[in-house]
Amino acid sequence: MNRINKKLKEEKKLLSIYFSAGYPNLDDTETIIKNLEKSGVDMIEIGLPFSDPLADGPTIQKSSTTALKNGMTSDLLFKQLEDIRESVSIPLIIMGYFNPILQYGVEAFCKKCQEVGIDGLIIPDLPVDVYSEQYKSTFEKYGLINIFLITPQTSEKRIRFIDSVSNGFIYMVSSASTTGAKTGFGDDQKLYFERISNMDLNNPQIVGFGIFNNETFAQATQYAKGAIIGSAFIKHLTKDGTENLNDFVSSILSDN
Amino acid sequence: MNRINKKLKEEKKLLSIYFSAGYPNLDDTETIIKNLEKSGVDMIEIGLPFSDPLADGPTIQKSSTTALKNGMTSDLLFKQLEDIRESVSIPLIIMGYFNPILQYGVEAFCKKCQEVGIDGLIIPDLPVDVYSEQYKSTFEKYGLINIFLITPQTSEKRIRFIDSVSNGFIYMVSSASTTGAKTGFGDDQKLYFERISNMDLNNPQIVGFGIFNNETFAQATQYAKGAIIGSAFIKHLTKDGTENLNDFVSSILSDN
Amino acid sequence: MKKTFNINEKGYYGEFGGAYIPEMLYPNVEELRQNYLKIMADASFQEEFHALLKDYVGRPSPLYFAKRLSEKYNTKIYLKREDLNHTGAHKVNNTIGQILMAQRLGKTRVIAETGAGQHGVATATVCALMGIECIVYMGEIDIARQAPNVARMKMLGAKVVPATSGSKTLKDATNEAIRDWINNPVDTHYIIGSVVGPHPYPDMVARFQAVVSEEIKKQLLEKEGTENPNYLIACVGGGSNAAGTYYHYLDNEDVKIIAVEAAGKGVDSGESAATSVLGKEGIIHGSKTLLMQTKDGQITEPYSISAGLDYPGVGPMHAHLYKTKRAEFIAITDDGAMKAGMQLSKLEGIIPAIETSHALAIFEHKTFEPNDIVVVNLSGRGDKDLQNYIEYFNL
Amino acid sequence: MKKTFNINEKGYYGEFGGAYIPEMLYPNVEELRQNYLKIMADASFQEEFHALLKDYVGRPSPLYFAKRLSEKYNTKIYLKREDLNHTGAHKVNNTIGQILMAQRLGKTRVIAETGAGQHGVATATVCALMGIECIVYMGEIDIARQAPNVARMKMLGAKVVPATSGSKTLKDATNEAIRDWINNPVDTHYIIGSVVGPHPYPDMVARFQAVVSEEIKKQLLEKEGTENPNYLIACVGGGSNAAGTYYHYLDNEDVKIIAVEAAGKGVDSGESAATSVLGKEGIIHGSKTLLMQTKDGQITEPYSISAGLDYPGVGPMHAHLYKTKRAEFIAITDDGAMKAGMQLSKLEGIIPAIETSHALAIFEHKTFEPNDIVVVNLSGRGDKDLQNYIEYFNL
Ligand SMILES: Cc1ncc(COP(=O)(O)O)c(C=O)c1O
Ligand SMILES: Cc1ncc(COP(=O)(O)O)c(C=O)c1O
Repeated sequence: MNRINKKLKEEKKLLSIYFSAGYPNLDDTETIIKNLEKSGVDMIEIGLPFSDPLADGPTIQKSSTTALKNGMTSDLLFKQLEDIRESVSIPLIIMGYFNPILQYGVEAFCKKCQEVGIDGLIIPDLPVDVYSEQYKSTFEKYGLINIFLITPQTSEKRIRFIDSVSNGFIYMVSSASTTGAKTGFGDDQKLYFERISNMDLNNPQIVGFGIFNNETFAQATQYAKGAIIGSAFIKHLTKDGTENLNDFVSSILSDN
Repeated sequence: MNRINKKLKEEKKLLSIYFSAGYPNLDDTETIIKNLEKSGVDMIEIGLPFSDPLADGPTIQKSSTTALKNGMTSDLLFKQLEDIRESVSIPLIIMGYFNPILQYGVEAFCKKCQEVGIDGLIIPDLPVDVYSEQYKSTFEKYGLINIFLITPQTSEKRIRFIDSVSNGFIYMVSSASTTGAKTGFGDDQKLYFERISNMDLNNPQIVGFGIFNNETFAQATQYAKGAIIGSAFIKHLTKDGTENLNDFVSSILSDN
Repeated sequence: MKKTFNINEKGYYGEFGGAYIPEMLYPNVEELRQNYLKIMADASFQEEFHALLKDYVGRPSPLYFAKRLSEKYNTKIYLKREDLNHTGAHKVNNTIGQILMAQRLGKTRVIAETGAGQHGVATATVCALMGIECIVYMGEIDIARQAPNVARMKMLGAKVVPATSGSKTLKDATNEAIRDWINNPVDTHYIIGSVVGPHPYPDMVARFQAVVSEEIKKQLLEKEGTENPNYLIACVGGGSNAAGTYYHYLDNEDVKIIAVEAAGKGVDSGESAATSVLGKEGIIHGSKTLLMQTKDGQITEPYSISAGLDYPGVGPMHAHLYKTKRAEFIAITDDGAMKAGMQLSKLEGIIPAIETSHALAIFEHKTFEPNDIVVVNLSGRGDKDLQNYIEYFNL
Repeated sequence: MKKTFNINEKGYYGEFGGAYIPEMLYPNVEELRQNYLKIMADASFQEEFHALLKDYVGRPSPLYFAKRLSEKYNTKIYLKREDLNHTGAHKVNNTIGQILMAQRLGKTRVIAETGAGQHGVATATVCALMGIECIVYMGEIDIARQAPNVARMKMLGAKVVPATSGSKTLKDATNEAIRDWINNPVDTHYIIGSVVGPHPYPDMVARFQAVVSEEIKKQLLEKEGTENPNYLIACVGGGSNAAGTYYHYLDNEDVKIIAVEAAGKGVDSGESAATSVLGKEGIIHGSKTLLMQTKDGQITEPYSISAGLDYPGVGPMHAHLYKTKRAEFIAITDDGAMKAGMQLSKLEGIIPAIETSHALAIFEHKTFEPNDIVVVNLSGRGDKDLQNYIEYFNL
């Protein structure tokens, strides 16, 4: 059983952390992953940096740009992850835009993911219909779970379709916005969380976008299985570096 | 008999000088006229300055502008000329554009001219047909001779018409150009001078435009009755002031 | 004979017009006078003229119903879109006509004066089109405040010569152009940019611009079922866009005519270009007309924020329309014009030339009936004036 | 089924096109996809669209026979005068269409990206016309090099937001616009300025621009007795003016098609925007197409002297035309373009946009037969580029 599915079965709210590979320094990838696991994080999204990350906000965009300047590439990332499974056991997901993956070759990319022990992919600009028509079998061949997004604007019909194609979790975008754009959740979000929760989907939901402290984490996970933190964590890295990740993680999980 | 006609009967080539009234200083008018007569000049064109002297070149234009800045007006000019006939006997002609005369009132202007002893007018932008239809009788009433221009482009027919309307001399523009624009006469001019001379007109011709030294004066008066100097004299005034006019005049007349 | 506000056979509109020119200009002006009607009447001339207006200039220019502006002022406002002409103003109607005229007169060199630069650009344009040498005189101050148009003229291969005398604006550029013409009496045609100058210029330019009212008649018939608007409105610098707008309606007194002049900082501020109110009869640039002058007959230096209206005279047609009260004359200040220009931009998505903005300001000064059809000549686009707008509004 | 180079029902031109968008954009893009053909087919839409094209934009734009240019190159050159459109380029054909689309979709806020500023101005213009809020994203570098257009957008009431990431040009402005749309998924319509972006944008924009080839057919029939030229030539940034020029001829292979791209300082100089030659298949701004990228799939920062061609991708229609060899692709350097622009100015009195100058440079690179009918889309006027021309030629 894929590590993601196993993790989702645990009786707890899951904390997932996103970071851009190659940021702040080219070789931080392994350190960050290890320290995050040590700090009690449940799942990690490793961002494969892209020149034109149009679904991301300024924080992640900037970290992507720096990572690229530092020299990050798909090849290098796989190299950095070569031995990661010797020390890390939580689910690892690569989150990246479709073009770099397309250039690598979708099958070659999936194969590499399997080799280094990646469990799933999030590709925001690979639409679910193209995926299911063209790439689903390849992903499955290499044991990869592809994760789709839904937003407050996604229709019920479409959510059900996405649910039917998914076999891990659904990435539930908290509000229609690029990452890092909003501060705190309002009534709209809570109604939305509740609405989705009431849909009784096959796949659990993990909330992303707009989670930056223990309060928003708690709100997000009241209805959902877990939550993903991206921008807030990047900001922490920028400010405090790769070492004291424990502080950040426990500040999120405190009171939980 | 009008002083102009009398002068034209003299057995000599006539030197006529143009200057802008009120230049270089507002009150130079009388001094310049007197000194010119003393230096042996035969006739004087007193320029009534105009803001937009479009038939003049840069030198005369500038002297006009200065004169206006100094405060020259039609009224003031007549005032400065009030007693001129007490000391000066050569023909005096006012040369000015039509608009200031129109504003003064054509009849009032002519009357004033007669009162102070002006003998004729040159109004470059008063066309001969408008003159003969509307103003001829007024000019004649006040004993004023109106002087018309011809140029190398003027047709024979039109020259004959102008000749028929004239009763003093014809102002023969040496070349199609604004004043002060050319240096020296070429074959074209000489052919033109000769052509006009051979027309046997009723009115003698005086050449203007482009005369600035004894050589050009001599060339111009080979076929014509006299010549008018404007820009060259203004330049002299600008450089040497109103006193030593004798030097300038005799430099023109030397060798003659 | 039917009463007419148009020119008579002697070259006068009532008492205004004529050709008060130095003899040096006589052969040129006379050659033109004797030939212009004959040449214009020629079928091949008309054909070439109209083909260029259509395929090169982009005529007919639309008659656009300005919905939001009409709503705001509760009347029916149509804009005659001369701003869409090639080079961006009505000026090119005239330069196309005159370059064809120059060719038929065998001229090989063209000169022009320009204020806002629109006429200079329009002249440089047709000279490039025909491969004819082009010299444009432009006041030093105008060169500074209309930089984009100076650049365009250079791109088009014209030589731009600064006029440094007097107020260093349009009047002085005109003086310089006339001087050039005097100095080049044989090979050169002078393309005057408005309905000013000695006869036959005012009439010739008006006839070339008359295509504007010819089109309005057709277009209005199509849109409103009548050829006749209640009002025709145009700004007046020299008066060419106005002359074109009025031309075919001059003798139809059912159609009211409004001419808008530039009041500058106020008609009585001493810094104005409101010629009809402030002017007196006199001679400017070879024409008897109304002009701003001292009581001594010296021509005054006018002022307007718009370089194209910054002229102390007005065409003799307009002097006559003023004198006979056939047209109502209204003066609009810099401020009024700038606001009206900004408003058109915001309401209709059209940035007008500042000259044109004066005409548009009429709606703040006069109330029209809801059913009135009001046609405004949108004489030019505001691209050349962006810097002025930006500075004025601190954008 | 007849062979077609046009889009299929799934939103692809051959293998190019589609909608590779984040889920956040899905509702917006899907709403558009489901409605655009229906809305465009509506008689009242067509009526309003064509009325505005006629009375506001000034269509039809002339098809002008460029006599002196034709003589120089010994062939028959027609220029499709999109430069005479209101706002000065072909871009407005699309924005007029899209603003009507936005209104029918009930949108109250409009965003756009712009490179040269022409699309930004065209968008700001139609938003002013309709009284709709307008935000335009523009690369910081483009803001500096296309200052006149920035000023125009401000005059028109639009907010211009600088894109400061990446190359700070068109690609980054597009990213920012997409981000804005993600953040405003309900009330906002995104007016894309070219035949790029996720389906249905390329098709919708091409259909709005298709009025260009519709008119060429009629005009050529009138002038040459045939609807079909031998060659159609257009510059390609995203590809909208080209798409409009080719549209009704796409499947008529008697008519040869030439697409001109910007070679910048040379195709192999590393400073170029010649997408088809330098590009590989990939995804940019939601569309599968050809784009300039590293072997790692990072999108390259392109370079061209012309802000409107400075885009690393190309519309999927053009990728398909390239791949199938239906069109010949030629890359023109900065220098070649600047010279061709200056030449048109001097020979025909038309100052073209630098984008357009690339298309005009074709005549130095390819010889046509004396009897060939060659139609070039004169996509825009050069007023916005004067400063560049002046500096380049030291005028
Ligand atoms: C756009 C525009 N409108 C009006 C004028 C004023 O000239 P006229 O009164 O001859 O139309 C000018 C002159 O440059 C102009 O550029
Ligand atoms: C005048 C002009 N031509 C061409 C282009 C290139 O765009 P497209 O390829 O979409 O026509 C632009 C873009 O701004 C432009 O302004």
